[in-house]
Amino acid sequence: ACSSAGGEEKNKPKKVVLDYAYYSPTSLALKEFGWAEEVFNEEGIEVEWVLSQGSNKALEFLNSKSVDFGSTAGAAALIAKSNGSPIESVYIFSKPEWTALVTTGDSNIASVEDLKGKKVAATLGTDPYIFLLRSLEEAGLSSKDLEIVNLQHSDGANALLTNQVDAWAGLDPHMAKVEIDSGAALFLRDHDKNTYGTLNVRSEFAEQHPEVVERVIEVYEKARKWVVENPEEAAEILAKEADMALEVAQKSLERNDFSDPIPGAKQIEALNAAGDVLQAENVIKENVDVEKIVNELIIDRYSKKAIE
Amino acid sequence: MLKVKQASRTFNDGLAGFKNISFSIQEGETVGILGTSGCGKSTLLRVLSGLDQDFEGDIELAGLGEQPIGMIFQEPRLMPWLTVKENILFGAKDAKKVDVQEYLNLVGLSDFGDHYPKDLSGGMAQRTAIARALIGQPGVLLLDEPFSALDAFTKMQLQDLLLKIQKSRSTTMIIVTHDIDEALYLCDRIFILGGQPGTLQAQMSIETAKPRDRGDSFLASKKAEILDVLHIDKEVE
Amino acid sequence: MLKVKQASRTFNDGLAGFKNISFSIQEGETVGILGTSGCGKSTLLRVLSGLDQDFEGDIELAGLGEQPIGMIFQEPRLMPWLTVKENILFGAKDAKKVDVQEYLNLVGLSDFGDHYPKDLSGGMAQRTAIARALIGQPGVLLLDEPFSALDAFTKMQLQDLLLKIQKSRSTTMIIVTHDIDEALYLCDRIFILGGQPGTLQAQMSIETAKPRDRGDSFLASKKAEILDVLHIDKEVE
Amino acid sequence: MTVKIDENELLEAKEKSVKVGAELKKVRGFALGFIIPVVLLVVWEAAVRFNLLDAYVFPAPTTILQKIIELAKEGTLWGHVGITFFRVLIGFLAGTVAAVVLGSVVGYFKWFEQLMDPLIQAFRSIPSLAWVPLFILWMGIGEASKVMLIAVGVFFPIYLNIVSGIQGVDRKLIEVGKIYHFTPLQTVRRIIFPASLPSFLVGLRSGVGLGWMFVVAAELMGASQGLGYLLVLGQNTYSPELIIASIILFAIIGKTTDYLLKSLEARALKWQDNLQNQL
Amino acid sequence: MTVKIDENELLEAKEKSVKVGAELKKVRGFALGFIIPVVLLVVWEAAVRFNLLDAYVFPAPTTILQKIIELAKEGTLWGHVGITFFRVLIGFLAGTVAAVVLGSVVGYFKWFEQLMDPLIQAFRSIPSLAWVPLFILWMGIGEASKVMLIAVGVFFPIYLNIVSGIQGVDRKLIEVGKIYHFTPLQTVRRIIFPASLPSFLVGLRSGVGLGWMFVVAAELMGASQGLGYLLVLGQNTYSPELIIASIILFAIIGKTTDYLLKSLEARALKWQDNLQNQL
Ligand SMILES: Nc1ncnc2c1ncn2[C@@H]1O[C@H](COP(=O)(O)OP(=O)(O)OP(=O)(O)O)[C@@H](O)[C@H]1O
Ligand SMILES: Nc1ncnc2c1ncn2[C@@H]1O[C@H](COP(=O)(O)OP(=O)(O)OP(=O)(O)O)[C@@H](O)[C@H]1O
Ligand SMILES: [Mg+2]
Ligand SMILES: [Mg+2]
Repeated sequence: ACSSAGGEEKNKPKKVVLDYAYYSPTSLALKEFGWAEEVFNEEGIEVEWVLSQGSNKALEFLNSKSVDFGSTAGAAALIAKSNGSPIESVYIFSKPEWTALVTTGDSNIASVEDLKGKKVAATLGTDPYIFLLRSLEEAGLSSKDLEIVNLQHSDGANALLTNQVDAWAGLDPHMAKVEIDSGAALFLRDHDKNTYGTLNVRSEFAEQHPEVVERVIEVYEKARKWVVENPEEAAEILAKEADMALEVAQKSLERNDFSDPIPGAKQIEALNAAGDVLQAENVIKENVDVEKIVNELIIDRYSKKAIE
Repeated sequence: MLKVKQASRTFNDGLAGFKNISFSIQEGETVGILGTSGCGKSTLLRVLSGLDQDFEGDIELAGLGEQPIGMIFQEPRLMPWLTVKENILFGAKDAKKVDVQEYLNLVGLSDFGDHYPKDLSGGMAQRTAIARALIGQPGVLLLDEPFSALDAFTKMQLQDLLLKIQKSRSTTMIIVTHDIDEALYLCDRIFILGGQPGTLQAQMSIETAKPRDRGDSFLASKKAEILDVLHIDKEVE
Repeated sequence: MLKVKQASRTFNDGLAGFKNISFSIQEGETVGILGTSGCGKSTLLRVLSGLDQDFEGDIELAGLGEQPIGMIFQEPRLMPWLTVKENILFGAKDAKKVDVQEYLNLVGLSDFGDHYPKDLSGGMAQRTAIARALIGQPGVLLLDEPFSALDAFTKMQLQDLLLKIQKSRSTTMIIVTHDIDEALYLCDRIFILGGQPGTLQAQMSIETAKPRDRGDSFLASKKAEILDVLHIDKEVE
Repeated sequence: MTVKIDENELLEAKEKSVKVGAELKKVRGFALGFIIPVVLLVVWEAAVRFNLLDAYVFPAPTTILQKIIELAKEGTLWGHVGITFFRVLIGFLAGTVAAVVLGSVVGYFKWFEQLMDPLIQAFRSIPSLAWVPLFILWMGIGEASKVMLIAVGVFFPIYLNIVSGIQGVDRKLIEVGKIYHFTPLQTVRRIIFPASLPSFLVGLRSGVGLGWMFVVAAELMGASQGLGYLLVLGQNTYSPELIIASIILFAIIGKTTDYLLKSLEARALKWQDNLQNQL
Repeated sequence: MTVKIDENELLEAKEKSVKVGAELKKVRGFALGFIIPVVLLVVWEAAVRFNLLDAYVFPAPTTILQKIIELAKEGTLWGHVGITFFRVLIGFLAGTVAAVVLGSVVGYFKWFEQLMDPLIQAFRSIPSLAWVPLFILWMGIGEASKVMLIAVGVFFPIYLNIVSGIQGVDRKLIEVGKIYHFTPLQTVRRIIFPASLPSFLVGLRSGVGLGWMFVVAAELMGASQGLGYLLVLGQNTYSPELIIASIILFAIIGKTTDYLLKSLEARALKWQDNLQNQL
């Protein structure tokens, strides 16, 4: 996938591999309209699209050089980076509120404090998990005060609906779907404790082809603007691509804030906070300097150059 | 005690097997069946034993008591995962009550009780199968070429063993054999099958008292007679 | 052409098998091996054929040319997944060149070429195995009780077939058999094995020209002789 | 069994009735197989209709059927089924070839077994999901890695059955080959392979089942089409009818491939002297 | 083969050397099995050391060993291995019992085969991951659902091998039982079961392999300990050494269980007349 052509036109790859993901509506729009192809084909660069089913897949693809750009949650990129993955977050495709704490409609759980001693489903290492831990921390609790059941996102939703757990650290679009179909209640929401959706590039690729990175950001910008202006159509694209109900697509799209695409201080802050929690839970190793990693991860120069 | 009326069992659209066979056998009688290879002797025994139910005609087996039919197949059919001893005990109703060693001795396998079938010679496997059939003390014993793989003397010993058993238990026996001398030495009546599908070609009674003398001239004349019947049959075919 | 010197092959710590056997066989000679059940006849054939390499002593097989050894095992050993025809062709070096039907006719299975082994009678399976061994036209033919499952007349026909083949191809043959008449009818020399492990007890030459008369009085006297040797052996044992 | 009528007539009558009977038996046997699935479906539908099952976790069969029909109408269904079928097919072929080659050698040569078998057995218990990252790494996310992963799944049961089949071949038959101075290759082709065919065919059937199982893991590797993709998509977008629709498609297609292999088995083993091959 | 010395001496000498030789052969056979894994490990280590492989995706064996030792020192390793082993064991037993019962009945009664087999075969190709939501639904997230899921995985290969084993039993042997008026149960126990033992044992070995595979899916159902959990944790936290450590543990333990079954196989089948059981 990472092919650098020689000759006079050095630093020009033959092909750029982008990923698209149902959690990144921008990427769907971009793929739908073929703007990336327009730009790159002109320069004789091929564009290839690969579907990422989740942050972990996107990171695997990045690690194995199967893609050049991968969409992940910020925290996922941070964990991977702390384990040595050579990646950089160069663009924020959205500030989503994709996670919250969910319980059934008839439950008497109304706040984080009520969770004490209860069973809560979450997927270890993911944004909902971090969200849960940070919410607990804020309420003066820790993971030891309740039982965290490690379930995949969809299984967590199932477990909640069949009353096998009392609450669930949910993720969209499952959350939106559960909300609409079975009246589940989001009892704790906090937009700022989500760790952003970041577009990551392999460091090696960025180093060799900085101008390609900028170009990609440019087309992403175009798509982002289109999504901001056409939320209805964006929801339709999402519903069609991901084969979900339009309502669900609309609902999860509503919870995305597409306003601020340049990575920077906000992300650094959010990731540092997430990193601390993760380190406390031993997901990130003790000997890792979170702050340093975060600073190496969040790279704003490409976005700044491309957008401003 | 055994009545067979117009029994037929054919394969291949009536080209093989046997056809239209009727006879009846008294309790304690020993009957020999002779016939060319492939004329349906084994098939007949399978039908009589109840293994093959797809025949036509009528078979009556009366007053068999609790003792089942015993059968010695044309192949030894030993269970490869059992030792000789265990294979013999396979035929016993109550494995604890019987003395296997006795039967091992009877068939001359005293030292081979713990061998697996794969380590036996052809004749030893056949003798194991014989012991397995005898240990069940069946009321009717069907034997399909039981001594074909044995040398002359072992054969004679086992023939005498059969006579002894027949006498003491008054077992009804049907013996398929290719050895005319054997049939003459053991049997009260001899059936000769022939043709394909096989039919009953001839029947003769041997009324000499048992045990018989193997050199008996009456038996020798009978042998010539049988050879004649078989020969004609063969020629015709 | 075949020289065996002090060959031994024993199992069970020397309790079974055969021991210290020496003989030599000329090209085109027919040798019969007689002996009690379990005295090591089949084992001897296995050693001669090269299937069993774990023997002691020395065996020389000279001038065998391109024709391999042929063997008829004590059991038919047919491939259950091949039809009779295919089984017979299994032994042919070039399946296209030979006429299977001819061999089917020779062993009297003309109509059974397309049957699977499971649908054959015991004697028919044995005849298939015989045809398989003959079709390869081997220079040396080892036969382990080849006609044990056949009726008197089929047996005689096949014996005559062997004689014919032996004459036309001057095949060297070693025949293990329990039928003394058969050995006398077919063989130039007869070895008698006995004991456990088996040793060579006696050897006799039959110089009467072939084809012989089955009723020959000289052969009858030889038979009595052989029975004597076997009997003594049995008694001693 | 007591029959007193004219025999020729009887024979004819019997023959006819045998043929008709065989047809009838086949149909009846086939129909028998539908009883339980149909009963299950009805019970399930009823349970959902009477609210004994929550439709949002376990939609009714009719809902799922609608979903499948919808997919079919959109035209995407054939794409999903086709690509998955294709991947399984190629993976199955690759895995089978590898298993036959390795299995024969391992089964035949003791020293090779001692050399290779421990390693192969160790690999056998590595779960499909665990292979995913490794395969992505080694072969990227193209079709090659997907097909290879399926081949890995298919490989093991076939290999195991071949080795055991070969080692269980009756020495008596192998000796016949030795008499004819067969080369090892001839022995394998003409004796060992057909003799271990029953075992091999079970291996094939086991293998194709595993192929269908591994397809999900395979389609985690950047697929955007296929049944495994549908399943994962259903899980990721929390769409139970999609999940169950894909499960049912798996079941139906898996059953179909198994049926094909089973027919092959019945045909290839008609020489077996077992109770079912009686005339 | 030409021997001219005193025979008794020879026999004695031979016997001794046979015994020593057998021991030696066993050890050598064992050692042979280590060659390839060791070579692979060395190559891998070297590749990482010389930067031919990226350590962040494929850590060196020594790093992984460290990780395992670290887990062992923390004391959590035994917990993970133990609980997984336990789950596989129970699931294996449950699956085996179910497969033996169903397989015997299906193999023996034609009508039951026609009734049940199509459904069972259809279930066989449903991937482990697809079962997860259903099992959570049916049995919750306790140990029961995990063990049952493993049992499902174990069931199919054993079932398949039993059915085929039973259907392949030589009619000749079954007829011997008929002569003695065996009940179906006696026939199964005394003839069919031992005759299909080779096939059954392969099924067991296949089954235990699948048990190890299904454990990952099983431990997706709310486990907080176990090798599958470690694997998934490693994937969720992007920790390659954890992933590979768990893969290696899977391989080692899987190989060990297989070794046990294989020894059982060798012992149970010493009656088989194959090339390896020659004296
Ligand atoms: N593989 C083996 N392992 C152990 N013992 C064996 C093996 N093969 C043969 N034997 C023993 O060697 C002896 C001779 O066997 P062999 O088959 O040669 O007898 P045979 O003379 O052919 O007898 P038969 O006339 O009954 O066929 C028997 O006691 C048998 O138990
Ligand atoms: N299951 C079967 N299917 C088809 N044909 C069969 C079957 N069993 C036997 N036959 C045929 O029936 C005929 C008689 O077989 P059977 O075994 O009764 O012969 P036999 O008289 O015992 O011969 P032999 O003396 O050779 O043992 C043979 O031609 C055989 O091919
Ligand atoms: Mg017969
Ligand atoms: Mg023998």
